[in-house]
Amino acid sequence: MAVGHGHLPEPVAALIRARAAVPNPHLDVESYDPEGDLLVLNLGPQHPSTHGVLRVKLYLDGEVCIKAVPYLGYLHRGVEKLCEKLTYVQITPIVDKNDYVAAFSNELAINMGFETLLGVEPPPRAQHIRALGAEMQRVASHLLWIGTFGLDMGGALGGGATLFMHTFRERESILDCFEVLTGSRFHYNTLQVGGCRHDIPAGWETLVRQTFATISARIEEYESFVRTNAIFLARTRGVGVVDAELALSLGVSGPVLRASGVDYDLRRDRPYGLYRELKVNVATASAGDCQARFEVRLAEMRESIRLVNLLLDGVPEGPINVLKAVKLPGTVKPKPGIGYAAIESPRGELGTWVVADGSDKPYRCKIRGPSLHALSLLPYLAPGQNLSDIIVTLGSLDPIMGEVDR
Amino acid sequence: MAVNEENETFVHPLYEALERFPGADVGLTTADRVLTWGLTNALWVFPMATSCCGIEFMAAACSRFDLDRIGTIARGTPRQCDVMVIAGTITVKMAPRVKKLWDQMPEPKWAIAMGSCAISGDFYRDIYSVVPGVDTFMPVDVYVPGCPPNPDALFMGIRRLQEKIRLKREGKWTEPELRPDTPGLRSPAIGRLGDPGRDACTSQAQLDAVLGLDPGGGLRRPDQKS
Amino acid sequence: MILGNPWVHGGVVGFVVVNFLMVTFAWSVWFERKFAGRMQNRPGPTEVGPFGLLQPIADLLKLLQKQDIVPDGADRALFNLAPPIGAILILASAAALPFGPGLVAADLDVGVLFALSITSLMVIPVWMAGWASNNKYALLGAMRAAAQAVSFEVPLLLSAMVPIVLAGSFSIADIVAAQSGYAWFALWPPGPGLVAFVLFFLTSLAEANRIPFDIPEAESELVAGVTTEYTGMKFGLFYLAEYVHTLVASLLATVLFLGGWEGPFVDGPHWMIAKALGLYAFIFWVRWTLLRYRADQFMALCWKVLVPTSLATLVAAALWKHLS
Amino acid sequence: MSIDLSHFDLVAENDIVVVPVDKLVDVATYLRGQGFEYFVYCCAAHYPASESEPDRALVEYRLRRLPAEDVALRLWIPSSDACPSLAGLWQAADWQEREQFDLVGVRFAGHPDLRRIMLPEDWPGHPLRRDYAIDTRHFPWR
Repeated sequence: MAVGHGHLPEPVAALIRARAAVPNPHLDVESYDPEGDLLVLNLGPQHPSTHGVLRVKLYLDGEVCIKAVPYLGYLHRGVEKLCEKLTYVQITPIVDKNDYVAAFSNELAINMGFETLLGVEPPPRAQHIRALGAEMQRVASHLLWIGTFGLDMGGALGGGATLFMHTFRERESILDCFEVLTGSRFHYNTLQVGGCRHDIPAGWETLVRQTFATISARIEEYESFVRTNAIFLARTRGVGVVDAELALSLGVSGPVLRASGVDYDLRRDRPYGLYRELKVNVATASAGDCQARFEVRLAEMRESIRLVNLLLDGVPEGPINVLKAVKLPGTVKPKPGIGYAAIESPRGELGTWVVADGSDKPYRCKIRGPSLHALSLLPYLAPGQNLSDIIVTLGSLDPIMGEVDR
Repeated sequence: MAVNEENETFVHPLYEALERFPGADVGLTTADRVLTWGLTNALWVFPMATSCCGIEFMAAACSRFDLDRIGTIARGTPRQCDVMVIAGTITVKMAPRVKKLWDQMPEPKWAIAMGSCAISGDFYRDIYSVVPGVDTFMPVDVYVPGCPPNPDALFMGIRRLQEKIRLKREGKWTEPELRPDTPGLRSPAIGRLGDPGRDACTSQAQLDAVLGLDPGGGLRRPDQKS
Repeated sequence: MILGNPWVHGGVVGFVVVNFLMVTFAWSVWFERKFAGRMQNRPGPTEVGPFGLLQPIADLLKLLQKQDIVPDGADRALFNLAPPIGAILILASAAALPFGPGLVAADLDVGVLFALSITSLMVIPVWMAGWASNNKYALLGAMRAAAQAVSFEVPLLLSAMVPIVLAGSFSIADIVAAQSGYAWFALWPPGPGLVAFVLFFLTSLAEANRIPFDIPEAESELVAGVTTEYTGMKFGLFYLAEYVHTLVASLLATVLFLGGWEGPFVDGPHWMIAKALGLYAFIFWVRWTLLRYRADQFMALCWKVLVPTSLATLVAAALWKHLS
Repeated sequence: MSIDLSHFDLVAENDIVVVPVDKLVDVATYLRGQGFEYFVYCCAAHYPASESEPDRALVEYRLRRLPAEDVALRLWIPSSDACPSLAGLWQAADWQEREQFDLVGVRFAGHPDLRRIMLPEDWPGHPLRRDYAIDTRHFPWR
C-alpha cells in the first residue's frame, strides 16, 4: 500500500534527495569560525519542543544552523542495569517506562526476547491479545505524535494546540480500552513470559470496535489537515529530507525509514507472533521529508485500525499463557545463551538482546530502541536549516527520550 | 512581607505605616484575602516534564480534564510561572538544571512532585544515576503519588496546593506535607481485587510486600532493616 | 460649556477610551480562553467566578504579587523601560480613533497616519526588551520582530492608503463620513476596497504578532520570545500591549473599511465597538486554527505577494477615484 | 540462510559468526560490500575475571541485508585490549559504540569521537560492568 509517491512527482523527489548532501556532523567549529561569531544556542534540556529532555547545542549563523550536537542522557535511568538485578518476571513493569507513549510494544519486545531464550511460544489467544494491543498502541502513539508535531509547528498558544487537543481526545478513548483490559491507563504490566496476564473482559470487543470506528472517521480530519492546509504544506514539504542510504546506515527504522522510500517493515519482512499469518500492508512514501513522514504515519494508523478490526473477529478461545505459575518471580529460568528478538514498535525496530547465564535473572539485557537511531539523524539534518525547521525536523523524527536514554 | 533581590525578607515601610492606621486591620485583611484569592486561582504551571508523567501532565491539560478550568495554564519559561510540576524521573545529570530552573522562578513559588519517580525515585531509587526524590535538593509543597498519577490526581494535587496557600496566607497551621506512604503509591488505578480471574496468592503476595515496606518513606536500602 | 474646551473634552474621552481598551483587554483574555476551549472540546475557565468570568482579575492580582526579577547581566534601564513604553505607546495610538461623531480624544487632520505610525513604533519596546534581557531566545525574538515590522509596514501603509485616496482625506472623521450610506470601502468599490481590507487585516495580524505571523513569540521555538525573562506585571504589560494592539488594529480596520459607527437603527459608538469586537473575535478564531509560518517564508509572502498586490490595489483605487 | 565467509576461515551458524578481533574490520568491510547496509545494534557484555579466563567483554554487532538476512559478529575482547571501531563503515556505529564505551567500558580503537554519551563527562566508572555497584553514590545529587 503505497501512499502514492508522496505529494511530489518522482523526478522532483529524486532531485530533492540528490540535493540532500550528507553534511559532516563532526565539523570543526573552531576552524570554521575562528572569530567566534557564531551564536551558540542550547536548545534544552528543558525546552517546550525537545520532546522531553534532549539537549541540542546549536551553532547558529543568524538563524541558520551550522552544526548541531545532541547531548543525550538527561533521562538515563539505568534500566539495563536494573534488568540485571531483577528476575525475568519482574522486568516487564520496568520496561514499560522506556518508550512511555507505547508501553505495550516495550512489554512485547522484552517478553519476546525472553521467549526466544526459553524456546516457548504463547498460545493463540495470547498471540491475538498481543497483536491487538500492539496495533492499538500504534494508533495511540501516532495520535500523540500528530498532536505534538502540531505543537511544534503551531505553538502551545495557537492552532497547533487545537490539533493537539483533538488528537488527545482520541488517544484518551484508546487508553480507556487499555484501562478496561489491564486495569491501568498508561503502564499496563500486562504481558509476561509465555503469554498475557489479563484476559479479555466481557464486552471489550464492542468497546474497542466503537472506539476505533470513531477514530477512523476522525482520521479524515487529520487527512484534510495535510492536504488543504497551505501553512502545513509550506512548513513540511522538502524540510528535513532523509536520504535512504544514510538512514539505513544509521540503523533508522520504522516510519522515518519508510518515508524515505525503503519498503521495510518487520511485521512483514521478519514476521513474529501472529504476523506470520497476517498480511500487513506497509505504507511507504518516497520524498523523505516531514510531510512524507506525516503521511506514512497516517496510513499506518489506518492500517492498524483495519488490523484491529480484523483481529477482533477471530480471537480464539483457550489459555492465555503456556507457562504455569509464572506469577511468582524465579520460576522462569532459561538455559545459558544469547537471544535477540525484535518487533515493529510505532517508532521502528524495537529489539531485545538478552544474555542468559542459567539463573533467574538476565546476565545482560540491552534494549535496542529505534528512537536513538532516529535521533542520530539530527546532526546530519540540522546543518543548513533554519531554527524553526530544526524544531519541525526533530518533531517529525519522533524521538522518545525514555527510549533514547533508557 | 516581601522578598528583595538578595532573597532577604523584609517588611515594607509603607506596610508598617498602614498597619498603624485606625481601621486598617479590617481593610488589610480583606485586601489580603482578595490577593490570596487571586494568587490561588491563577497558578501558572512550569511543566518540568522529563518522562512518562509529562505525558499525563499533557493529558491533564487536554480536553477531558482541562487544567484551564481552574485557571491553570502551562508556560514555557520559568520566569512567568508560579508552580513547578516535576513530572518524571530526575537524573543526576538533570538535577542541576532542575535546581537552576527552580531558582529562576520568581517568588512566591511552589513545587509539586508528580509521580513516584519525582517523589522518591520509585524503583529507580537505587540506580546509580537517579536522584532519589526531588525533595533531596529542593523544597516540595505537594506530593502527587502514582506511576504515573492519573490526571485527576494532578487536579487534586493542585487543589491541595491552593488550600495550602490559602491556609498559609491566613496564618493557619497546615499539616506538613510528607512523602506519601509507599502503600499509597502502589495502589492500582482500578482495583481488580474482585475479579474472578485473580489468584488468592497474588493478594497474599501483595499484602506481604506492603507489610514489608518501610513506613517512613521510600528510601529503604536493601541492607537496612527497619 | 466646559466640555467644549478641547483639553477637557480630550481628557474625558481619552479616559473613557483607555478604560474601554483596558476592560476589553481583560475580558477578551477570558473570552479567548473560553473560545479556544470550545474549539478544543473543553470548557475553558469555569471555576473562578461565574463561568470563569473573574479569571482575568485573578490573573492580574497574581501578576501584581510576583517578585520582580532583573536578570544578571541585563541592561537594567532598558529592561525596566520597555514594558511601560510598549503599553503607553499602544494606548496613545487610540487617541486619534473616533468612536462616534465628535467622540474622539484628539481630532487630528492626519489621524490615520498618527495611529499607524504610533502602532508601528511598537517594535522599539520589543527590540529594547529583546536586547536588554541578556537572553538568546529574547534576542532572536527581537531580531525577528524587527525584521517583521520593517517588512510589513510597507503593505500595511499601502493598503491603508486606499481609503485615504477614496475619501480624499487623512482625517478619520472624513473617511468615515465618505462611507456614509453603507458605501463601506470594504464593499463599495467592488474590487480594490475588499482586497485592501483583506491586506490591511493580514498585515495588522503581522504587526500585532498574531498567528500565523507570530514568529517573534514562537513558543515552540523561542520559549516565549522577547518576554522570556520578564516576570510579573512587566510581562503583564507586554501581554496588554499585544492584546490592545490587536484591538486597535480591529478598530482601525473598522473605521477605514467598515463604515465606522454607521449601522442599522441608530448610528453610534455601539456599532463601532460591535464591528471591532467582531473582527477581534475573528482574529482569535484565526489564531486558534492556523499554524505558524517560517520567518523566511512569510518575508517572501510579504515582499512577493502582499507588496505588489497592495500597490496594484492602490493604483486601482486611484483610477476608480479618477474615473468616477 | 547463512552468508559464506569461508575465505576468512569463518563459519556462520544460525546467523552468528564468532570473529577474531584482528579480522573484524576485514569481515565488516566485506559484508558492507555485500549489501549489509542496515546496522541493527552494537552490544557489549562484561565478564569479570574467573579462574580460566581473564577480565573480558563480549561485543556483538548485528548487520542486516534487507529484507531479512542477519549476520551477528561476535567478538571476545580482553579488557586490556580495544575493539576496532566500525564507525567508518556504518554511521550508526558512532553513537552505539559511544554508548557501549560509556556503559560497559569497552574501548573502540579508531572511533572519531569516543566520549561519554549517557552519563556526565566526569563520571567515574562504567555502570554496566559486573563489578559496579548499582547504587553507587554520586555527590552531591545522590
